[in-house]
Amino acid sequence: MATLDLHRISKSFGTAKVLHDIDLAIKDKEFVVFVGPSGCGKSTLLRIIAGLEEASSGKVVIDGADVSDAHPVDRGISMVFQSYALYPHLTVFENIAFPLRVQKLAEPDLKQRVMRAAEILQLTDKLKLKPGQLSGGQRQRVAIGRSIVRNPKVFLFDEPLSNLDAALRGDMRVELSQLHRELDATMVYVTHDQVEAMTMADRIVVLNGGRVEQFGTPMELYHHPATKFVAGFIGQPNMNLIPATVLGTDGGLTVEIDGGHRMTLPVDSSAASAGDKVEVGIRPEDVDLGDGGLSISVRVLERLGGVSITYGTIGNGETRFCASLPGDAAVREGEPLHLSVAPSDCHVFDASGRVLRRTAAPALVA
Amino acid sequence: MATLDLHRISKSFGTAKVLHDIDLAIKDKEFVVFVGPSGCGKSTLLRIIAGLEEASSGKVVIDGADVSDAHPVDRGISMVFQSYALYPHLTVFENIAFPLRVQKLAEPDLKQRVMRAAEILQLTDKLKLKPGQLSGGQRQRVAIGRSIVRNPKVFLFDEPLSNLDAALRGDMRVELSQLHRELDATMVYVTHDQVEAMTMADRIVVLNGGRVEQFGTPMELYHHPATKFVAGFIGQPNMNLIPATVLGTDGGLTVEIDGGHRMTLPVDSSAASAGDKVEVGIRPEDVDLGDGGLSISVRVLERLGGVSITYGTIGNGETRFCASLPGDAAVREGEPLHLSVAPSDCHVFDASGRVLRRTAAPALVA
Amino acid sequence: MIRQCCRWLAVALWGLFLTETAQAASPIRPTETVRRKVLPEAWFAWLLLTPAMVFIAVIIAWPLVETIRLSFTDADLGGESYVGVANYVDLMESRRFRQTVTTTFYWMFLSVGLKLILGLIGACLLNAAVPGRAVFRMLVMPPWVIPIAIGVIGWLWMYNGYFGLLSGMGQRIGLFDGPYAFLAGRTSAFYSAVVTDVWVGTPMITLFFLAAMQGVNRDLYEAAWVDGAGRWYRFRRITIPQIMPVIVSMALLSAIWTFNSFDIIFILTQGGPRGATTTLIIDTYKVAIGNFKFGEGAARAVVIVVLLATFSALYLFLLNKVNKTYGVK
Amino acid sequence: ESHATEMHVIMCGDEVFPADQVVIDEFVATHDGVTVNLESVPWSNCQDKSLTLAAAGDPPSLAYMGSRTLRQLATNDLIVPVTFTQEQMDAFQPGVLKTVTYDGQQWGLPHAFSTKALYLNCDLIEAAGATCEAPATWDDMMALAQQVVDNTDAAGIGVAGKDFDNTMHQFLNYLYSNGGQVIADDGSVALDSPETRETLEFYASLVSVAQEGVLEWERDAMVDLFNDGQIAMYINGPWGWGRHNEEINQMVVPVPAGPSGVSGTLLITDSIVVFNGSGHEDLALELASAMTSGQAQYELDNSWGLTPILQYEKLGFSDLFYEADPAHWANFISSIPTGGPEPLITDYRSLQAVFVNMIQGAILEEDSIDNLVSIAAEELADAL
Amino acid sequence: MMDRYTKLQMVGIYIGIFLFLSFMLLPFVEMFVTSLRPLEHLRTTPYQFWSDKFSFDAYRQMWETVPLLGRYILNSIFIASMVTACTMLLVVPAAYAYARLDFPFKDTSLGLILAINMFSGAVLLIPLYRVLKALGLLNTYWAMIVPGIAFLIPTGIWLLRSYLEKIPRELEEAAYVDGASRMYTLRRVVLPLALPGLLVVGTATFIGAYAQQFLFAITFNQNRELQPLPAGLQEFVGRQQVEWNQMMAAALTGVLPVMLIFFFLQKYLVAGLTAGAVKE
Ligand SMILES: Nc1ncnc2c1ncn2[C@@H]1O[C@H](COP(=O)(O)OP(=O)(O)OP(=O)(O)O)[C@@H](O)[C@H]1O
Ligand SMILES: Nc1ncnc2c1ncn2[C@@H]1O[C@H](COP(=O)(O)OP(=O)(O)OP(=O)(O)O)[C@@H](O)[C@H]1O
Ligand SMILES: [Mg+2]
Ligand SMILES: [Mg+2]
Repeated sequence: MATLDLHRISKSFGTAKVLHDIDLAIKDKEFVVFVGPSGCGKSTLLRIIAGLEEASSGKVVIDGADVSDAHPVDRGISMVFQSYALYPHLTVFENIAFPLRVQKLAEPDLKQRVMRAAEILQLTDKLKLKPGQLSGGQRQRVAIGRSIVRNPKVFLFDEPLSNLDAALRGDMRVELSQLHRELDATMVYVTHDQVEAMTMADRIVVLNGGRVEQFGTPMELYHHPATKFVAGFIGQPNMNLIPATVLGTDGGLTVEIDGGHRMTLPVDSSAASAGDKVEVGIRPEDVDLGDGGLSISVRVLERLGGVSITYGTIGNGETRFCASLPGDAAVREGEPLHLSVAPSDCHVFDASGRVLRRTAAPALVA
Repeated sequence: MATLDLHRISKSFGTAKVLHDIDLAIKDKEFVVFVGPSGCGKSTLLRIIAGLEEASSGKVVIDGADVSDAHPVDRGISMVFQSYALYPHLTVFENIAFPLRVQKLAEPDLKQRVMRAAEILQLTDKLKLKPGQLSGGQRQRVAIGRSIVRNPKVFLFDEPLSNLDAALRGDMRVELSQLHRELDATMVYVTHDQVEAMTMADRIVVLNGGRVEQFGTPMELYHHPATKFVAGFIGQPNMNLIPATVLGTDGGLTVEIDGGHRMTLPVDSSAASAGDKVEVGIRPEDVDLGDGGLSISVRVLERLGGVSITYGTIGNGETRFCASLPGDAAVREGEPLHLSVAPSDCHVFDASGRVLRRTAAPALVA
Repeated sequence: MIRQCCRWLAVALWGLFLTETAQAASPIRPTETVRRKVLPEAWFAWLLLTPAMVFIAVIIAWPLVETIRLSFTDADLGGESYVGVANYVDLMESRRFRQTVTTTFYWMFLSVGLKLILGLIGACLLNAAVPGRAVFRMLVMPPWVIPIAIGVIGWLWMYNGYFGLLSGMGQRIGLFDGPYAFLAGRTSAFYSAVVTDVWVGTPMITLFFLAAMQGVNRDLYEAAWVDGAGRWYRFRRITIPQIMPVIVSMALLSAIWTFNSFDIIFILTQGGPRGATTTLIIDTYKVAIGNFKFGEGAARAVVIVVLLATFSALYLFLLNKVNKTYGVK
Repeated sequence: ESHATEMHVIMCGDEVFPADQVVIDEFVATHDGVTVNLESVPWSNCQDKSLTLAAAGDPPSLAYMGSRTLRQLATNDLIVPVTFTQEQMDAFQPGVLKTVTYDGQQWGLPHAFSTKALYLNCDLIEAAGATCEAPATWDDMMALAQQVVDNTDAAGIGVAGKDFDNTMHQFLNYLYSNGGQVIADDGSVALDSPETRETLEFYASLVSVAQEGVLEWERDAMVDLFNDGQIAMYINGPWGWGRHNEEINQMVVPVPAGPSGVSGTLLITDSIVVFNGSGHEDLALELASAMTSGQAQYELDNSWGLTPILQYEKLGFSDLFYEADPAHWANFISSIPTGGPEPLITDYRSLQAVFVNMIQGAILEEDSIDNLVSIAAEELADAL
Repeated sequence: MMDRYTKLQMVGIYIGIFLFLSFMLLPFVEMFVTSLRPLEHLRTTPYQFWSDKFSFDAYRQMWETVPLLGRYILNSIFIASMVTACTMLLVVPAAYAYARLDFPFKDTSLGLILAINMFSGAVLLIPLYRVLKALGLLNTYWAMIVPGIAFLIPTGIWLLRSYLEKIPRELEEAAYVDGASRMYTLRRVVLPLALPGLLVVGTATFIGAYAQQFLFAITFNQNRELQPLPAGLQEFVGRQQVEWNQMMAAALTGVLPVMLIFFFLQKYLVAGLTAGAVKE
């Protein structure tokens, strides 16, 4: 049972303000991921929650209690560091037992709890080894072991997978998701990897420049990005953004995109007026082969087997455009390519980068 | 103009033999990628080509001339190191000019060639900076600049992108491909990242344990992996490998896979006989929703937006199975899932790991 | 790192005022110095520092202050009375003292220069990938790890004109036509002391340079080699610039140590003949401890500290300037 | 005194002389509650040690050390003066008391006495074609040395030039043999004289017939040169005889006379001083007197082979050790009346520095003899 | 292949190394040869490097000539060890503070400490003498240990600091999150991890302490029994004649144990110096 609330958290380092009035309400047993570009303040926010860093202003509330001034151990949190922060001179057993030793727990009790954690994490046969003798994934599990052994109410993870190679990262992602289900605990997870965010999170916090851009489920972010920033950040390859001019606002939004093609898009056009400059966002995976008015000159083609990614430009040749096509699509580098997109798949962002709400959005799958 | 041939190259460090009789013929202007797991000997092979390391036996032939004993500079090769090996105390200009200074080139000539390289690489306005003041991508370009300024016949790259973050890596991939086209030079590129290999290579050399597993175009490797190793290595998520027993060899290969489903697969069954143990390989992206006899229990579901990846097990619950489904597929974790696959999309590997040639393989797109 | 340390030396000299500028001059990585405060750190830090600080205060700071005070007195065995700057005036007027200062700087520059050059050569040789280098590296250590005084006694014996090895060998190969007493002549005694000081100081410098050379990224050499650069070219264009920070800081530290080097001269020549090898430190010792003229000795000690501080500051200042000119970070 | 007193006695030298040990043992035995902490300290740092202990307020009760330190100790009030009876004074060899007298008072009890003479290696001299006999004058000595240099591989004479006390001593032997003075009877510096100039010039000229690297040598190290047949002559104390190779056909003669004087010698004593502030100065004085009194002193001189410090015959002693070999001892005793003391200077270290500076300057020809002597005289006056 | 040398280069390198090491080792060879010769042979000309009858007599006689020799050797090692131990006790907490903690006057105080390098003991001898006297330490082991410590603290702090800085901060934060106190962290996490660094700094300190025993010994200690080897060797000189062969024998015997230890530690030392030296 643990809810975690942040009330108007701000943080400055010297004169540099890196967090601006962050408000968040994280529910019990939720898996929340903080995501955002490097330097946006993810780690800082997590460290404030942990109590490693003091907020310049604002409150951290866990289970209704204001813990802003409490020692980490009194907050009932535990933390897994990016580097795992395993003690190289201690065995796996001692690493996991460390928090209990600090508490001066009696030996039998301690042993039993370490063994239990080791079982959950399938580390039972590694207990005598030193961290240096473990693989990356095993080390990560030891780090988790050290954090679960104390039965914290909230788990914090700071980019725990960023040191692993791609294959292992995939496996660990799966394991972490399973662990979350087994432990039934509240987890806060920092990453700058959108795949991790999308695959693991119940809800995602997108941070940018110390502010929350959007807080929602992965599918909300994917289908209803609140800002251009979120739209560009979520989804791989990135969403294409094509400058366009508003022609009309009746029955949706009629625009003319760079290159001359006109489309009427089913979005809330109430705030727009003709002549406005907007940007139309199209995900690479939403386009299809076929003459739908988008004509691309292909610069580079990447064939990944199942899909082929083409990179090229649209319109006057200045706007980049990327399309994800079937693996065997008959495309050649240097040749023009004709594509189509369904208007209901398009996103529109106004000049300030805020989205115009899509009125014909796809149903959300939980 | 440069072809590069390796004749029975072997290399031992002390008693450890890390390369076994490597034979390769690389054509002029070809972009060849060496790929393989860590420690398979990629770097060693590249360094032998460069002349940084001496082969224990075998010959390196460039443009028909045996250069096995030649000094690197006399081989007409240049190399970009994983760490870039930029001289931190020299400016970008001096870094690029270094090889020319070694040659004692006259100042005006030198300047002109450096400027030319800088232009190609869009470094003209950075020439006065030190490497420490550059971003990762810019550093990489300086390293390339240093290698192109000498007009080598063959370019060698040792994991030049592995120090960059994912986004930049994508960009640099595209830039390198373009550079290859512009320079029209023979390039040999080492990586352990299969995406890099697939997207950049004209042909790929898959190395494993110091031996060449397969040498072919990306699509050849994807559609016609010669061995289970190649099949597993190329393609993301990895190909599923399901144990199966041969039932019959008429009109293809009839097998019963774990879980009881029977299929007849269009592969060359001449060497197989009933009762053999084989493995059927199915790529995650080749399966579709629908009851085609594959029934999966889903453990974890990752929704990436455009696609959803499900991880689960097939048959008796011991064989893992991964499927890549449409983004909005109605799948839930913990529920069973029914999938189908076209027999022509299946790969079959015999007990030694070698493929049974597919007779109904898809057309190869160059 | 070392350069930073040297900068602190300068900072210490010119006080807090310079601290600001020095910090401004050296961009601090945000994660290192301006670090968050987890605990009330200051008190804990001072708790940890107190033992060392108290120690230094009693054994060094207080004596230093006392030295300065004494330098304005005529303290000797009998007692002391305030004499103002008389001691300093005497020093300024003494031709012999000016001679001593000149000797000291000549001694320092010559000896440090030789140590750096020899150290560099030695480090290169020991860094060469030849069989046996592990043993060779071991064999440079002895002069460094034994008490200085003991090594110097060995040299003292070797310098003996009649019975010493150098004179004997010199005669054998026809260099001298009779016994050559190294420590008897003004010039030869001075250079003999320099040689011994170089002998004592070179191993450590060699090992520091060696360590620095091993820290140079091998890729840089390979890249240069692929581009056709020969050994000498690589040494000049890569090794030297790469280990420059270590060279620079060793030069300063070694200069300070050499300036203050006592045992070698004291045992070899006691500063003679006729003051040829009398450096400031020897002079100070002889006056203060030998002749019990504490006041005059203290004045000399203060001059040493002032000269060294000025030298260090000047060195760092010039270094900074050169670095700026050449844009070295 | 009946309550326990611990006396701290410092004896400079490598070991405690048995003769002294006997006296001390007896002293302890006859004085209830008195113990003696006897320490022998090598000469190299012995005097410094006593001085620093005293200056630091923790003086030894008494110390046996070079008399040249007395004036410094006395002016700083670190030691107590000694009063001799007229009888005692008369018993000393002439000149001995001068070495401990400053400001009209005696500050130490002379305990060891040495005079110097010239040693000849007759083998070498004869090999050079000369007859082995005492050179009467400097010129004779010079000629003899030159002959040795010309006709053998060896040097004519050993000359000390190192920054060391006995370089000064060697020089003073010549100075006193040339009628020179360092301190006049009125206590002023009398170094600046034609005699000194003559002596210095001669000393420097000796270098041409001396061993290589004069500046590297001190007297005791020249014993090795003498033994190795590298020098034909040099000046040393009576103890030199026993330290020379037995194979060498050696001969001792008085220091030759200079043009302006008669053969003389340097009179050096080491004395026992009683420190001020130990709390038992009287007791210390008593012990010191016991150690330097007739019989005990005789034992010491005899056992060590020193120049007799007292005129033992006057004290009624017979069977004197130096009368057993009068030919040898005469060289050391006969010159006593014409000898001069080691000067007493407050800053006794400066004394050595001044002389060495002057001598080395002359040897290295860095300045004119005239200048060197004047400078030395001035510096000496400063250090007085 | 880059490191391959031609025969000529190889010869050149070996000649260079030979010359360099000859310079470094010549005094030791000469000391050894001297120690093997009877005294009379030492004092003969012309000089003979390798002709006399060698014997190890000096190694026997030296114990009689200087009865306290064994003590001097042990004193040397004891003083250096004590200096090292005390220095480490003072340096470890201080270095930790400078490596990790933030406090007012951090840079200034560190600068001041490092400036101590500029004074040698000789400069401060007079007042130091009075301090030691006031503390009642004159003529005790402490008279040689205490000043030694003070002058080695700066280098110690500077070297160790760079080691401690390399211990990932996250390790300490992890311990902190787990509820460990600062001291517990220092004891259980930081120090065990800094062990290699402690070894290097300790060794360097020992070398420093061992190398510089002469001045303090001759100035602050008059007690024969406590003298370290360099001062004790003076006794071979103090005699009427210098027993060169025995002095050399004593010198070599005295430093041998320590030298052997350093041969074994050499590898760590070179690697360890890099840590302090190379990091800009
Ligand atoms: N101790 C500090 N002192 C000064 N600035 C700091 C400090 N720690 C962090 N910052 C700054 O605060 C901002 C946020 O840093 P933070 O580490 O939270 O970023 P992040 O989102 O975790 O980035 P990354 O993905 O690279 O880890 C950055 O601009 C950083 O430079
Ligand atoms: N100098 C060497 N001495 C001994 N073994 C070596 C040396 N260099 C490489 N090896 C061994 O040779 C094998 C191949 O090394 P190589 O560096 O070529 O691998 P790689 O394929 O480049 O791996 P990675 O992807 O990790 O760079 C490895 O097992 C390695 O340990
Ligand atoms: Mg972070
Ligand atoms: Mg590699």
